[in-house]
This record gives sequence, C-alpha cells and structure tokens, in this order.
Amino acid sequence: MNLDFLAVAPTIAITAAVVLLLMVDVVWKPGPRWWAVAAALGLVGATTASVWQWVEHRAADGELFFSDMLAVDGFSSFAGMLVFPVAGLGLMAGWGLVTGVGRRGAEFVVLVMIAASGAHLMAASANLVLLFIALEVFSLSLYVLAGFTRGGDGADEAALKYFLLGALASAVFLYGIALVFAATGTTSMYGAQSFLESTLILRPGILLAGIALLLVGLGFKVSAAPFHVWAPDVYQGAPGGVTGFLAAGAKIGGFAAMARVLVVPLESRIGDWAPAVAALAALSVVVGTLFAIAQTDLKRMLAYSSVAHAGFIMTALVAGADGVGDMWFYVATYAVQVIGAFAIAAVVSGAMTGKSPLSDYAGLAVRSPMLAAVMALFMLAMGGIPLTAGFVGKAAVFRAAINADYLWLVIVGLVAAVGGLFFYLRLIVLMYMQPLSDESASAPGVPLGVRLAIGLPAVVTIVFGFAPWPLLDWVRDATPL
Amino acid sequence: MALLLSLIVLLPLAGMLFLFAFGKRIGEPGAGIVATLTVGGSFLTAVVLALDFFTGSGATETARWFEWLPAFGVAAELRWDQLSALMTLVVTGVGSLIHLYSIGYMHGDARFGRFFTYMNLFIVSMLILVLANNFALMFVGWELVGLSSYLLISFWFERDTAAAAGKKAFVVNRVGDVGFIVALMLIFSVFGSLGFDTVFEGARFHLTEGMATAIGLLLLIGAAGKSAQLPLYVWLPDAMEGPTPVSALIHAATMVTAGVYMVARTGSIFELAPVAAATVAIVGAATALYAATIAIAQRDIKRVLAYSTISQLGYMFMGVGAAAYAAGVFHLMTHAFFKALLFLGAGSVIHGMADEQDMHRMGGLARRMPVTFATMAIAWLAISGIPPLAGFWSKDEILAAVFERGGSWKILWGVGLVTVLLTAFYMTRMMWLTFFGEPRWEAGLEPRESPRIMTIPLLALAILSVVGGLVNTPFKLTLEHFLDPVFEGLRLVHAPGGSVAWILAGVSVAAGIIGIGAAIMRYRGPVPAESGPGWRLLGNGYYVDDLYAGVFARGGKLGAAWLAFRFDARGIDGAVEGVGALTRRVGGWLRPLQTGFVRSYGLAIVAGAVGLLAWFLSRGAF
Amino acid sequence: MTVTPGWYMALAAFLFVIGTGGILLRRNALVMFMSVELMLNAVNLTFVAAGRELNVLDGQVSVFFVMVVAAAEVVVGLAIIVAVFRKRQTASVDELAELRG
Amino acid sequence: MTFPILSALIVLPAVSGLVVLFVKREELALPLAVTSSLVTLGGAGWLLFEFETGEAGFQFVEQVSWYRPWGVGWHLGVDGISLLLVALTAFLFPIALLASTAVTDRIRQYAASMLFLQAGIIGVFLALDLLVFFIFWEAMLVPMYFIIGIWGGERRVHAAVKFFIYTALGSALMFAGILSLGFLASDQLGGPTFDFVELLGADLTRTAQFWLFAAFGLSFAIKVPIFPFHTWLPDAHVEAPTAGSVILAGVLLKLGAYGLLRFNLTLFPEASVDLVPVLAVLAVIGILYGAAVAIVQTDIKRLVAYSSVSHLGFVVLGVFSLTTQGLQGGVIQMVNHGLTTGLLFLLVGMIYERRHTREISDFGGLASVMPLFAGVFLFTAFASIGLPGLNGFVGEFFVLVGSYLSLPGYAITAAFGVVLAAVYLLWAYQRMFNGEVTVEANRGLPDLTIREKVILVPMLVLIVFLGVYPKPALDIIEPSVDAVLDRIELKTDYVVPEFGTTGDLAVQK
Amino acid sequence: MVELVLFIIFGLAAVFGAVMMVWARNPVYSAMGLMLTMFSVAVFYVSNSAHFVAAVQVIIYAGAVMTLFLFVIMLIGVDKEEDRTENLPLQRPLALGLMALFGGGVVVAGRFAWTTGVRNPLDPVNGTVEAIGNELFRRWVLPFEITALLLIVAAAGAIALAFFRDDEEVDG
Repeated sequence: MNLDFLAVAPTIAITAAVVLLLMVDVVWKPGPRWWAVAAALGLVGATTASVWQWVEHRAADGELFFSDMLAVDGFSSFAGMLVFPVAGLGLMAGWGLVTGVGRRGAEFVVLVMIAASGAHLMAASANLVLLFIALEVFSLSLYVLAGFTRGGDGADEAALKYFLLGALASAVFLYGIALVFAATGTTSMYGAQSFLESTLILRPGILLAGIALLLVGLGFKVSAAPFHVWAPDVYQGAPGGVTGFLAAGAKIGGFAAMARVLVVPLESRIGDWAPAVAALAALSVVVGTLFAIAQTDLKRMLAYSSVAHAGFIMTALVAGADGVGDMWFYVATYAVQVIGAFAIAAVVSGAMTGKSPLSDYAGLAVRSPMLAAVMALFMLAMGGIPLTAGFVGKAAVFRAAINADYLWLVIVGLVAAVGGLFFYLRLIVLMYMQPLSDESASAPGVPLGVRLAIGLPAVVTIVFGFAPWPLLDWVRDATPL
Repeated sequence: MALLLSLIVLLPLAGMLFLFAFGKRIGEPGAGIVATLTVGGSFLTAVVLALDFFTGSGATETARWFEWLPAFGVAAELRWDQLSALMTLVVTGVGSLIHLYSIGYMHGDARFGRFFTYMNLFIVSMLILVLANNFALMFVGWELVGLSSYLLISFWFERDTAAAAGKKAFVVNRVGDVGFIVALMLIFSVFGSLGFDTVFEGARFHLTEGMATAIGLLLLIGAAGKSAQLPLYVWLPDAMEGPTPVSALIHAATMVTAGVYMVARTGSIFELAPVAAATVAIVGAATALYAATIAIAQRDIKRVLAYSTISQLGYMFMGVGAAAYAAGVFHLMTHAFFKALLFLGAGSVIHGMADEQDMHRMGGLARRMPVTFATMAIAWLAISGIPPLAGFWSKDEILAAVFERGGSWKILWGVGLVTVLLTAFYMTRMMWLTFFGEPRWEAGLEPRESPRIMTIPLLALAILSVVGGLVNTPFKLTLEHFLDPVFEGLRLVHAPGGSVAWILAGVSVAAGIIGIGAAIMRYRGPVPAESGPGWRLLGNGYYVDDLYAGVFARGGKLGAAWLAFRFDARGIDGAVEGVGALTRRVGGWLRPLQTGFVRSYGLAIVAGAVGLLAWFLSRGAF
Repeated sequence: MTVTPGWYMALAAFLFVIGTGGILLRRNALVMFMSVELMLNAVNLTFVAAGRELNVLDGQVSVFFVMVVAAAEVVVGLAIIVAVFRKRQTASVDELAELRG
Repeated sequence: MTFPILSALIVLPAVSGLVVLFVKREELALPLAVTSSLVTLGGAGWLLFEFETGEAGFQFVEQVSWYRPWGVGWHLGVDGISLLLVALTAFLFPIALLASTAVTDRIRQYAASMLFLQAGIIGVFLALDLLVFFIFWEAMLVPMYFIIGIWGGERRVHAAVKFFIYTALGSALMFAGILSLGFLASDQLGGPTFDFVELLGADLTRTAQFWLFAAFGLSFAIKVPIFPFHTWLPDAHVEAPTAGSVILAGVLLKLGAYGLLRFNLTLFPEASVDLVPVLAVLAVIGILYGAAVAIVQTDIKRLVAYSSVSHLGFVVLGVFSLTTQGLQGGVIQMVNHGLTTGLLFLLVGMIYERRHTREISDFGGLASVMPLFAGVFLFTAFASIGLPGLNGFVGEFFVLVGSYLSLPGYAITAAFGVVLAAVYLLWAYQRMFNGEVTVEANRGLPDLTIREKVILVPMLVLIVFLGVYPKPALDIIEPSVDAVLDRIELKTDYVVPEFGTTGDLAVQK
Repeated sequence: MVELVLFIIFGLAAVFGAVMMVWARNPVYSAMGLMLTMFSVAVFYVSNSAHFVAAVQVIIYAGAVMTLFLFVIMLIGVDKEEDRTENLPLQRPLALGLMALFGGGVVVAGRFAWTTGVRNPLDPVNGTVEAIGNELFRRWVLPFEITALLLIVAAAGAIALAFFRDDEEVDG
C-alpha cells in the first residue's frame, strides 16, 4: 500500500488553504483581502503541485496511488494545471460578487476552491466510486454557487433546478457505476479495463446498460443534449460573478471524467460507445446552435452555445484515446474564453444579477471599446474564426474525428459552426453597429482583478490562435495512463 | 519606309493627343487647323509612299511596332499594299477635306476642340483598320472606329436623341462584332494564328469549304453591322443626329465602307466559300433596293442621303460578293467622293437654313447658294450614273461584273438596275425639293452661301466626283491592274468588254435618265402631298426600326426586369435569405420546448437515458 | 427455490424507477428530493447484492460512501429548498419557472 | 537565407495595422495606413522586378515546418499566377485608402481593418499550405465584415452578416475537404500533410477527387461568385463603403477564381476534367445572366456589381477552357477586372460623396456639369466593355478565342456577353451623364479634385498600358498556366487542343 | 426458504413504501413511506450479510437523514397538501411510459446474467465491522479522506444558503 502525499498534493494544498481560510475568518474576521490571500495560496500551491506532477508523470510516466484509487498522469496533472488557474480567474472575475455578499464571501471563495479541487479529482480518480465522490464534491459546490445570491433574480430557481436535476443525473450515474461493478466485479477503472480486455462477456447486457447510464451522468455534467436542459436556466439565473466558473469548471471536470471513463475502463468497448457519443455530439451542436440563435439574453445564449461546444468537444472523443489531446486543447481554450466572456457580462450587467439582456450591449464599442473588442474576440473565437484559439480547437477536434472516419459528424459540426455565427455575429453587430442603448450610461469601471480575468483569456485566445504548437504538444502528453 | 508608314498613323495620333491635352486652350480655329494639318500630312505621306505603286515598282511593306499578342501569333504591325494604300488615300484625302470644312461648320461650338480630337481619333482608328496586318489589329481598328463613331454621333449629348443614337450605333455594331469575333475564333482554331499572311496563304490548304463558308458568313455579319447592311442597317439613319461633317466622313465616305474593305481583304477566304460570297452579293442587292425605296419617301435631307448611302453600300457588297473586288473598291472610292460631297452640301444647306432639315420647308435655294447648288448637282448626276461622271463608271462596272457571272446572278443585275432608276429618282426629288420651285421656308429666314472655308472642300470634291471615275474605265482599267497584286491568285470577275459592255452601260444610263425624268415630271410644279399609306410605310422605313425597338429594346428590357426583380431577387436570393431566415425562425419555434419546468427537464433527461439504454442494449443484450 | 442476487437487483431496478417517477410526477421539491434518496437506496441495494454475488466487499464499501454522499447532498439540498422557501413561501417547483425559453 | 520578402508582404500590413489601431492622434491613422500600403506596393514592385519571368515553378519560396504531427507549415511562394494578383492587391490598397476620406467615424479601426484585410488577401495568394491558406481565407472575412458593417450604407448590417455567413458556409465545406484531403494523402505520403506541393504527389481516387472538388469548388464558387451563388455580392457591394467595394470587386472576388485555378485544377485534375461542362455552363450563364440583370438595375453600384458577375464568368470560362489561351485570359482578366471595376467603384464613390445617392435616376446630364469626371467614367466603361486598346479587351479576347478550342458552343454563346456589356454600361452612362441636367441638385457639382485626379491617373495609365502592351503580363502568366495544363494532361487522358486542327484539310487528308 | 419469505414480505413493503412516497399528497406520509422502504432495504442488507451497512442504513438514513427531512417539512409546513391535478400536458403519460421503458430496459439487460464479473474464489466474505473497517482504512482510505471535502462543502453550503445574519436579511 503506497501512501504518497505528493500524489494528492493539489488536493492537500486546496484543503489546507480552505481550512486555514475558514479558521482565520471565524476567529479574526479579516475580510475579503485575507480571503484573496488564502485563495491565492491554495490555488497557486495546487497549480504548482499539478505542474510538478506534470513534470514527473506526464505521458508514459503516469502512476497509480492509494491502491489504484488515484491516477497521477499527464491527464490528471494537466486537468490540475488547467482547473486551478481557471478557478483563480473565476474568482477574480466574480470578486464583485464576493465583496457584494458580505461575510458570506468567505464561503463563496471556499466553494469555488473546493469545486476546482473536485474537478481535479474527477480527472485523477482511477476508481468509479471515488469518481462519484469527486463528482459530488464538485457538483454540490456548484449547486450552492449557482444560488449564492439567494434573493437575486432567479438565483434560487437556478440553484434548485440545478440541484434536483443534478441529483437525478448523479443517481443515474451511480446506478451506472453499480451496474458496471456488477458486470466487471470491480469499481477500479484499470481493473475493469484489464478485465474487459481479457475476458469476453457472453451476456454483456448489464455492462452495456451500465455504460449507457454512465454516459447519461457524464453527459449531464458537460451539458450535452439532451441532458443540457439545466444549463440555460442555471447560467441565466446564477449570479454573473460565478457563471463563468460554473461553465468552465463544468466543462473541465465533466470532460475529464468522461474521457477517463470512456478511454480507460471502456477502452475495449469503443465500438459500442463511439456511435452513441457521436450521436450526442451531433445532437448537441445542432440543438445548442438552433436554440442559441433565438435568445435575447447573453448568458442564456452563451449557455446554449456551451451546449454546442460540448458537442464539438465530444467530436474529438469519438476518436477514443487518440482524441483526448484534442479534447483537452478545445476544453482548455474554451474554458478561458467562456470565463472571459462571462467576466465581461458581469461587468456590463453586474456580478450580483443573473440576467444579462443583449440590449445592454448595444453600442458597447462606443462606450468601452476595449471591452467590446475583447468580447468580439471571444465571440469570433467561439465561432471558430482562424487566428484565434477557437479555430485551432475546432481544427483539432475535427481532425481527430476525420481520422476516426466520422466525416459526417465533422460536416454536421462545421455547418452548425456556421449557424453559430448567426448569434456570435449578432452580439458583435450590437456592440459595433448599433447606437448606444442609453447615451447617459457611462463606461463601467473595471477593477484590476476583473481586467486580469478578461485580459489573460484574451491573450491566451490570441497567442494559441497564432502559435498553438506548444499547447498542442502538451496536450498530446495529457493522456490517461 | 516603315517609319513613313508609321507616320501615316502617328501624325493624326499625335494631333489627337495634342488636341486632347490642349484642344480647349488653343480653341478656335487653331484646333481645327492642327487637326486638318495632321490629317493632311498623313495624306501627303500616303501619297509619297503610294508613288511606287503607281509606278508599278512598289511591293508590300510592313511596319512592325511591337510584339503584341504572341499567343495569337500577331504583333502590332502595319501592312502597306495597294488595297490599304487606296483606302488610306481615300480616308486621309476625304478626311482632310472634311476636316477643313468642319472648321467652318463647327464654328462657334462650345466643344470645338473636343470635336476635332474625336475626328482625329476616328482617322487614327480607321487607318489602323485599313493598315492592320492581322485580324486582331484590324479588329482593334474595327472597334475604335465604332468608339469614335459613338463619340461623334452623340457629340451633342445634351440632345437625348443624339445620345440614344450614339448608343444605338455602338450596340448594333457590337452585334455585328460578335460575328467578327466568332469568325476570329474559327480562323484561329484553324490556322493557329491571326496574321494575314499565314491565313491568306494557308487558306487554300487548310480550309474546308464548310469552315470557309462559316467564317465567310460570320465575317459578313460583322461587315453588315459596320456597313449598315440588312438587317443591321438601323443605326445609320439615326446616326444623322451627329454633326453633318461626321455623317459625311464616317457614315458616308469611310467607316461604313469598312465592311466592303474587309470582304475584299478576305477575298481568299470567300473564294473558297461560294455560298458565303453569294450571300454577300444577295444581301448587298437586297439592301440596295430596300434602302432606295425608303430613301424615296424621306423628308429629312440627311435621312435621304443616309438611306442612299446604305443603298450604295449595297452595290459595293454586290460587287465584292461577285468577286469583282476591284469594282467594289472602285465604287467605294467614287462613292466616297460624291456622297461626301452630297453630305457636305446638305450640311451647307442646313447651315444656311439655320439647321432646317425638312426639304418640304426648303426650295428655291439654287439662287441663294450657287456654289453649293452647283457642286451638289455634279454629285447628283454622279450618283445617278450619268456619264462621264465618277458614279457612272464604278456603278456600271459592278453591274457589268454581276451580269458577267451569268445564271441567277442576272437577277441581282436586274435588282441593281431597278435600284439605279430609284436612285436617280430620289436624288432628283431631293435636288428639286431643295433647290428649285418656290421658296417654302418660313419668313425672316435669309439663307445665304456658306463661307469659303466650307465651299472650297465642296469644289475639291466636285472635281473628284467628275474625274474620279476616269482612273478605271473600260478603256483603261488602271485601278483594276493597280489592285491586281493584292488579289493575286484569286479567280476574279472582270466586267465584260466589247459590245456587251456598251449595251449594259446604255441600259443603266437609260434607267438613270428615266428615273431623273420621272422625278422632274413629278416635282417641277408645286410639291405634291406625299401622304397616304404607301408614303407612310416607306417614310417609316417599313416600320422595321419600330419592330426592333419593340422586340429587342422593350422586350429585352422586360425580360431582364423579370430576371432581375423576380427570378434573381425573389427566386435565387429569396432562397438564400430564406435559408437564413428559416434557421433563425426554427430557433424561435424550438424555444417553447425549454418550458422552464424542472419536471419536463427531468423528462428530457430520462428520455435521453432511455434512448442511450436502447442503443446500448441493441448492441448485444438480445 | 432460492433468492438469487438477481432478484434483489430486479427489485432495486423497480425501486429506482419508482424513484424516477417521483421526480417526474411530484412538484413538491422535498418529495422529489426524497425520490432521489429512494433511487440512491435502490442503487445501494444493487451494490450489495452484486457484491454478494461476486463475493467482494467493494459493494458494501461503495454503499457506505454513497450514504455519506447522500447525507451531504441532503444538507445542501435542504439548504437550497429552505432558501427558496424563504424567498417564495413555497416548495412547489412548478412555481419556479421564470427562467425558460 | 535571403530576405523573406513574401512574409514581409504579409507581416508589414498586419503589423502596421496594429500600429494604426493604437496610434495616438486619430488624424494620423489614414496617412500611416497609406504609407504602409505604399511600402507594400514597393515590395510588390520589387517582386515584379526580381521575378524570373519564364519560370513555371514557385519563386521566393519560404518554408518552415510548424507542426509535424499535423504536417502543417509556413510555406509561401509566388508564381506567374499569383504574382500579378499580389501586385494588383498591393496596387489597389493605397488607392482605396486614399479614397477613404468619406470615413470620419472610428478612423483608427477603419484603417486597421483595411490593413488587416490586405495582409489576409496577400496571404491567401501566397500561401502554399492548405491550412495556412484556409486560415488567411477565413480570417480575411473579419475585417471585411467590419468594413461593410460599420462604415457601410443603410442596410449594412444585413449585407455584412450575409456576406460573412454565406462565405463562411462555403469555407466550412472546404475546411472539411482540406482536413480529409490531408488525411487521405497521409497514407500515400507517409504522415499527414497540408503542404500543397507535397499533396500534388498524392493520387486520389476519382470519387475522392469528385467530392473534394465539390467541397473546394463550392467555397470558391461562392467567393467568385459563380452564377447561382452570387446574390451576396450586390448587397455587399451596395452597402460597402467605396474602399470596401473597390477591394471587394478588385481583389476579393479574384480569390475564388484563383482558388479554382490553383487548387481544384491541380489537386483534382480528373474531377476538373469531368466537371468542365458543369462549370462552363454556369460560367456562360453567369456571363449572360449577370449582364442581363445589370441592364435594368436602378442603383449604379448594383449595376456594377452584376457586371462583376458577368466578367467573372469570363474568368471561370477561361479557367475551365483548359487551354493556355483560356487560362492566360482568365488570369489577365482577373487583373483587368480588378482595375476597371475597382475604378468604376471609385468613380461611383466620388459621385456618391457629392450627391449621397446611387440611384441612376437621380442623375442626368452630368457630362455638362462635370465633363472631366464624365470622360473618365466613359473611358472606364469602355475599358469594362472590352474595347480594344484598353485592358478589358485582352482578357475577353483570350478567353473567348482560347475557350473556343475546347468549348466551341460555350465560347460562341459567351461572345454575346460583349453586346450586353455595351448595352448596360452605355445605357447607364447615357442616363447619368447625357441629356440636359434634370435634377437641380446636380447643377454646379464640382468636377474632379486634385486628390481624386491623383487617385485616378495611375489606374488610367495602367488600364491603357495593359490594353496596348499586355505582353509583359502575359509572359509572366504563360509558363505557370502551361505547367497547370501539363499536370492535367499528365494525370488524365485529357489532351489540350492544338491550334490549326479543327476543320483542317491538312489533318483530314 | 427463510430468505424467500423475507424477500417477499419486505420486497412488498419496500415497493409499498416507495409507491406511498410517490403517491401521498402530504409530504409527511411520503417521508414515512420512504422510511418504510429504507427499513426493508436494511433487512435485505442483512439477508445479504452486509451487517455494517445495514446498521448504517438504519442509523444514518432512517435516523438522521429522514429526521432532517421531517424537520424541514415541519419548517415549511405540514399542511401543504399537494393536489394531484397535473398541469403539464403529456407529463404523466410520458413519465409513466419512460419509467416502464427504463425499468424494462434494465431488466432486459440483466435477464440472462445480473453479474458477469468473476466471482472471488475465497470463502464467503461477511460485511462485519472489522471487515469493512479493514477495507475502509486500507484500500479505500483516499475516498474516505476525500469525503472530508464533501462535508466541508455541505457545511459551507448550508451556511451560505440557509444561514442569514441579521445584517443581511436582504441581499442579492
């Protein structure tokens, strides 16, 4: 039994920081500044730990720890390197919310950090039960975050819907785990993997049912159609300060879990699940795009677009292990884009409020050109226009799918991507080609933290749009052991 | 040599560029003088060069300017042989006279300088046309004369009619050009080159009769457009909207004869295509008769001349069609003299009558403008084919040649003969209505002779109209022998000699005299009322023009409008916009599915679960 | 005849479906939540039965963890429901349908 | 390592675009942009000067591998086909920028967009890696979208979005095509590659070629635009600001034809030969249809836009005539159309700045008010009609005569386009410039200003030069297009028709 | 034989409880129904020799969790009777149909073999406290520790949502 604390270093860092934060907060009540410090400590620590793990365990050097419970490999450490900074960005973007809810801000910070850690564990767990626990850690935090401004318009509604549906989905997911356990005799992913490779199951009914139910749960997390129904309401209702992290985190954690589950234990069953995943992907891009076109609220529109993006990302997964790297590229770039976009939404419509009507953005280019420019950049990136990371992402996932002979899926995706332009361009039209909604409104002030939360994603989007090579190389090592 | 040859073109070109730049500045009469001098200069150059030919010692010369379109084996190259020499002399000679005349005629016009710029542009284009040594360059000139014709017809562009006429001329010519271009395609596809030498020398080795006929007919279309033959003649009468010197130079003497020149030039092709050649002759004969009938009923003096021009061009086509190229070209030359003279005279009349063109409002001008009357009278007799004036010799030779072909060609000869009679008739009518009888112009108008600068060219042309015919008489076929080297190796048709010649000549002269007599009988008294359906039919040129306007102009516009505003806007673009709109609308339709009720969401999730379950179970649970 | 674990798993499936029904048919947030708990119980039963058949303890251990998760879930869930109730004086989810489209 | 002139041609505008975007004093934006574009023009001139005429292959090649796993790299090169188009681009941009004085709002962004657009376009012409090509191809849309959408006319937004999405839809399929091509080729070439030159080594099945041709072709057809895909063009043209229209007509449309010639013909020769009839039919329809529709337009910009459809039809016909004359004609016609139509749009823009209307009926008798302007307009109109001595003629002549060898019927039908061209342009001229001045507002309109003359003169000169002495341009083009034809002959059983064959006695005997 | 009896009795009880939970209009009854089901399930645990889990089931679930539920029910108000009129069109038929399909699907899946994993050849394992403890603190120590995070989330979440300080009765 090899107990290696370095293997769980990121989790330890977060937990320590969280506990420290709460303790000090309870005793001395130092307020937001301290929260920021603690959060920084925790996230930076966790990130560093992940980087160290990346250096140690990337590519072929992955290892299992805690009697095959935890996998420390390129996959998990990349997820860590991704999710902890994203959580940092999310906090910066939502800092207005943190300071807005008074003393409860401490809990907000704590929940974001734990959620991040949960997402990381989802990527790292090598055991289905541990995966379930991590997923719950992650989800429960998000439920609370979604409804954080209890009184806020629709925040509570968002929280309750998210919670009830999430509970349903995770129950189904758990049932899937149980069935897979029954079918393979183990909850360990790698155990299941070797079992499924070595033995031919004559009556795979239970196994197949298990896979189906697992996909339901995972599909829910990544908001893939038809399990996306929660996303629009939650994104719109949740306070502006947290939606970004909600969206980004869900994609990172959800796809980490999905990729690991599909590629490790179910590797030998790709023939069964690839078509299903392809179908979900196609459905997601189409449904997401069509619904998004008709939206009048930015956050809701982005919610549907995130459904479409879930579809694009799954497009990579039909290629199995070969597509994982491409998936990561897309997830990484999309996550930062979405954080940045929602950060801007929070600036324009407020971090405490849920709704963000498109009319708020009319003439934004005149009022605050920089915000508009960056927003336009994100829109173009999400639309997959070249010289943005969004294009490279699409190129990557489509390349993977084509290599896996899923041309039809690629064509569906590309056409849907064009349809997506309808609403991405709509926002640009509003910002650049329409007069100011109300002349009186002055340009909203943007605190430094938020500037970072908007600027860094913009930089990432451009840099990896022009020179994606390093990231492409890294993600090729970010595959499960 | 090559330099001098180039000089013929470069002089007017220089004049044009100079006038384009400074025409406004130097104004009247400087601009006119410059133009006249340059054209005159190139005339003299041409004379100098042509001397060798007259002495019989000349050989075909070329002047290569630069490699132009290697892909078509053509360079920007001029060709100097007897035919082009003759054309050059006519163009520059008549041209310089008309330039001189214009100085007086355009006196006081706001755009005096611009006018001469265009005139010189025309001379340049025409020279390129006749001097080109390959089809491509010939086509360039061909198009450029169209351009300058367009510019000059609509010179007074404030007048909508003038503008419209210019456009019409260019577009109709363009229709003919399609024929020309397609002909070039065929020629190139056969010879792999558009150079004259390659084509003409290779013709009899490479051309099947079918191909030759096709090319010939296509060339005919082009020629018909430029030379206003049936059915593409409609632009010429309208072209009279332009200043009269323009009508004289372009629409009587030179440009319109380009078609004749082309057919003569490409004789070696037509020789291989008897059908095409015959068609040329038939078209010519038909046009000659047709236009002559119309000319009878015109009241506008210039329109009479216009239709007369069309008719005379028909003669030339008859000639070249009958392979009597020399005869055709001969008539081309004489016609240039007397028709230019007629136009200039008419111009002088119009000038004197303060821009009155309706002959019914003229009369009795003989005394008022003696010079104009005298000179025009000569032209009148010349065109009527009265010996020994120029027209007689050339026209007679064509008719004789056609007759010589025998067989059904004799029908064409008959047509020609009738036309002679008609020609004499309508010309006489014109003369009488204009110069004799009671003055019919409204009071207060004091017509007087035009200034000397306008009458001198009249006199010069009058002299030419008298003696011009003597260069090629049955007694001494100077011109024909002069041109022989050009048509070397072609089976040419020559007018018969001996008694037949005398008989034919007598017949045609008789026809002319009958026509004149009939006209005098009819018009010596008070002007008869020229009304009634017959007159109206002829007066309106058989309503062909209106037919074209209805079918092509109006009909075409309607069709285009349907395409543009129905088919394109509603149909194609409608489909495009429709797809976009539909996509957006579908989004709207779908939205209600997102009811906002948790339990319906639950339903969706469970449904998805069931769906996945179904798929996976189908993979081996049965 | 002896009771095979299969019987239990079939029964569990039945319970699970009833739980689903609770979520789809009831509009009282609390009851819906209870249904979720029912579903979790059904899953637990599956775990245990399967574990017995396979003669391993993993099933039971999993159940233990599921229970812990369920407990935590209950805390959060009830907190949310209370928060909603405080604002709207109702626990009926049908009245929470402002966010739609 | 010689100086990477090609990269410079792309990077310079892009960088100066950034500079302009953040320049302190707004009034400096346009001058800076013009300077940059002039430098680019200089570079292009140097290229023309240094270019080894008579060489078929690519010159000034730059090749840097970017990402082996995908086989994508920075591969630039210029040959006789792209050289002139690059030069044209470099030539038109300073003019377009100088003609942009009407732009008063957000000048920085405007100038920057123009420069980015230039970088994109030049990139498209120079890229020899399909992925890079696509990146430029797609990225180029964005600045154009902004130029139309922000600085355009009344319905600019609709036009901009239509332009963007319609084109993007086309390129979406091309993107799928590019990816599958790279994948298909990877088996034969050992490893995936998007390098154009390497891809030429791949042998694709007939079916594969067919579908790839369709995927590429649709995208290009929309851009050209070939007949049924043309409707975005009039809208875009009408709404775009003057400079936008100039670039759109002058260069952007060429990209499509260029793509067909550069990629479809060479990468999918069999499919090209098979599909010649289809494209020839569409091209001929485009020629006549565009002209016919142009006749009755009431908006002069729309009219010119449809005339573009007609002229580009000639280009496509030339390209798919698969004869050297036809291909040369196609390429030279691209350049000439860029000059004449660009100039027409400039002139329309100038009159629009004076009267703020594009309705033909709002004008009339302008020739007496602004004779010089009228003269230039007429001149350009005749150039566009294809009057010999002006550039328009050369292209049409080559295309018609060249395509007769392989597609006689189509060529003859297409020849009627020259009549219609005369009709719509001269009629429009007549309505706008001839007759008495009908509308009071037109009285006393100022004639060309010095600045406008400065803009116009170089174009007029070029129009005459290319019309009178096109040989230098043709010499540059010929070897490259011959190389394309040789490849087609090599890969398929198609034989480029020789001259002096049709109906030849010598042959029949 | 005994097990069969137990299975039938408590199986019926479990189903009855479940149905009652779904059916009862008063949340309190639903809670009672759920408790009944849980007890029955606990019995099944025992009969599957999962003693420890059974104990936990009774103590935590039936005990703590359900008490918490009842507490909240009381907080919100017992008298909230829910009328059975369904106001979402097609909700009931669709729901019932999907339920049938789902359950049917699982049963179909398992109708040949409910477990396909290889049976552990050692002598039968018993879910005694020692056995489970051994497992928990050896192989499963990491998940066990991770549950700590879960509890923090629960606590923090509860505080964040349900704990109103008097100074911020109205926020958001």
